[in-house]
Amino acid sequence: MENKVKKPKNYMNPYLAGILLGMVLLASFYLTGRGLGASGATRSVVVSAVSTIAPTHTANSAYFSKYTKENNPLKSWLVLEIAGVIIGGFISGAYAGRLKLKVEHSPKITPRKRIVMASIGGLLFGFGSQLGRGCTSGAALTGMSVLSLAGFVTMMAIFGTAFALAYFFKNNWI
Amino acid sequence: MGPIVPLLNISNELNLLIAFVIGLGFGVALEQAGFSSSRKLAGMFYGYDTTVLKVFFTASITAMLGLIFLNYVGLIDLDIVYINEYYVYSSIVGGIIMGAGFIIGGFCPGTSFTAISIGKIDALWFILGSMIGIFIFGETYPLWEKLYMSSPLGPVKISTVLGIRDGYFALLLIVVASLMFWVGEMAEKKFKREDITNEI
Amino acid sequence: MNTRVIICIILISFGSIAAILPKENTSSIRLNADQMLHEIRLATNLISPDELADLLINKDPSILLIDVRDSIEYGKFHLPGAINIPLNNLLNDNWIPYIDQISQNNIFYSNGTMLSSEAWIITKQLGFKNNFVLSGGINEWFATIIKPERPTSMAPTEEWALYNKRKASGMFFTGSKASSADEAALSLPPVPRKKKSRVQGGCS
Amino acid sequence: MKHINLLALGGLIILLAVLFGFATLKITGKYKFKRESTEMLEIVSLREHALSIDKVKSHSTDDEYTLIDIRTPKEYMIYHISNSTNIPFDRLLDDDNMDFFNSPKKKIIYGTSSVGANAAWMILTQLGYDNLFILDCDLNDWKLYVDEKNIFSEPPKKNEDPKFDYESIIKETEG
Repeated sequence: MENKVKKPKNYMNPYLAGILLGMVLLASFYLTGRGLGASGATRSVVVSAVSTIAPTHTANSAYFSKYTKENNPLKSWLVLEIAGVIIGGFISGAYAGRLKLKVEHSPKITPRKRIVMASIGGLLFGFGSQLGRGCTSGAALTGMSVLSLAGFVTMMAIFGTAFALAYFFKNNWI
Repeated sequence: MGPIVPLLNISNELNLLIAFVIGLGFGVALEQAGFSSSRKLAGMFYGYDTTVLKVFFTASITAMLGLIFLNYVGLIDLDIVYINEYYVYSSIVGGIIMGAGFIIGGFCPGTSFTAISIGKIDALWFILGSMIGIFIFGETYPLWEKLYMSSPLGPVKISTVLGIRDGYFALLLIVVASLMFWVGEMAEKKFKREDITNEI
Repeated sequence: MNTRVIICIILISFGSIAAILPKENTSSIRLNADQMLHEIRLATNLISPDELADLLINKDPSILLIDVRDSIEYGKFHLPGAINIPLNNLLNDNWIPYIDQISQNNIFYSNGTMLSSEAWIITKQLGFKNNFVLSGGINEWFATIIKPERPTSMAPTEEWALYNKRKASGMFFTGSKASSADEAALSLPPVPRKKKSRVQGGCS
Repeated sequence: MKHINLLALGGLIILLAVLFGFATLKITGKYKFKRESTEMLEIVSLREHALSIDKVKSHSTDDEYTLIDIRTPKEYMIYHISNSTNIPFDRLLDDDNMDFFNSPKKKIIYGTSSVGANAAWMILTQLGYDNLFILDCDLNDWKLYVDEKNIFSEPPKKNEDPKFDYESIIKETEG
């Protein structure tokens, strides 16, 4: 009865993973001259959805019209990159045996509360990433590697606030 | 002579293919680092797992050193490489909102896609939430337009602001990062959470 | 020796190497010293007064004469159709479109060839295209075109042919038509050279 | 897991080392321009570097200045200004010549024509070298004026001095 659940491999050494991520980022700079990104892809999805539902509305909305210039917002660099991220993550998860449909939450809270927290966090992050012109990978990580002041300021703001509010959401995590 | 795509004006389709391949590498690196688990991500703020700190700073330092050496060798033209424009207030306020979203939601956009790829449902809700957030920003944009556009300083580099050479700043950052790594590992011992680490 | 210590040592060593790398070279300059030396030795940028006379006589529209002397000397005398860019504000913003373009051929000139060749060297380094120098400057222009020496009577026929040709072109430049050419030069708006601009990126 | 980690780490370091090794190998353009074009324009507009024949004549005796002949060794052999050193224009960027230009002594460059000397002066000044001057006349004029001392009543003009009265000649032929 071979149903012993194979224990998933543990994670790669963080420093090594960091160097790997650094190499990917460097390759992106060398090949395309731009770094990594993520929130831009989500925005492209939102823009394409909004413009299919209400094209006139998006045409004259100050913010969205900026991103509907090229015909199909989904055919953008970041959307393809995020498609790669999803498949890359899947491959790595499969290799390490971590593929499992679940809601990861601290034992102290119910999965429902975790989902509510995740969506609120997502809402804040989506809004903040548009205002800050990039998320942790787009503005902070990429920005820091090209020594841009915006990168450092955004990184410090993100991590600083997260540390500051950590106490209030303690029971969500520990 | 990099960057390849703009200088050799490669076709858009090939550029998108490159984007996909880079995304593959990005996804593998993030998942292998363990960024697909929100509790590992949040570990940094509670001390029991400072992976985020280690991976994040090692990655940006590796890329920074890579760019400096490639530039010295003349293999890359840094005038063409994208440098984020700095809009003082929107970077700070945006960062604060993102920080709150990070500690509440447990993900950032990049890691949420990695998490959803291995089956994390909460990451799915995070992404839905972020779509709504972007939609809200788009709709209420006129309210924030002034803040969004205020005090643009252009693609200013931190090394020029500090008046030192890129190489000096890289060394400075590495020393600071090494200290943070050391403190991080100390924190991991102090705030050890056996129950969480075996679970993730 | 856990991996943290190894990684920190490696990064610090590479960081210190990065720190001692010399200052990034002057980014705007495209040619280095060897290439510049080579370009000067080739001297493909020199145009003789005879060649210039032919170009001006058959009204080649792609030519723009640029006088690099100061405005006083330009006021006293300048070649027909020439515009005045004094050498010390050669790189001013309003003149850049004229000297950094691909649609016309600029010919720098001054009394001699010193100022004009200095202007040419600076534009050549910055990667600007189609700039030339009138070799000998106005002095040479006068010595050959405006007041050509009469060859000795026994001189071979080619010398006489050259002398007559120069005498004729001399007449062209001293007749009443000389002044009308001034306005024509400025009418052509130069086509700017396409420079590599910064890639758009990030999430904005 | 530990073993693979270190192995992969070693591989990455070797990659970085190779990249950097390639960096130091890149010797093309060893001597890099240190002065920006705008700075060169300022220096050039001062017109202090072009010395007239008389000035160079007076300097050629005092040992604070050295004369540099940038013509080919053959031309130098046939005729050269007394106690000048020969650095051909093609060999300007050789290492020993570069060290020579590093010396604090004031140096006057001359060639067959002042324009050639001026080009060498431009490159050397942009490479960051200082106290460099040029002899602003053709070597032929120097030979006649200084060595044979007969032809010219007054010293030959600098390259940029007008040799004709342009205005009057034009008016006279037009009239």
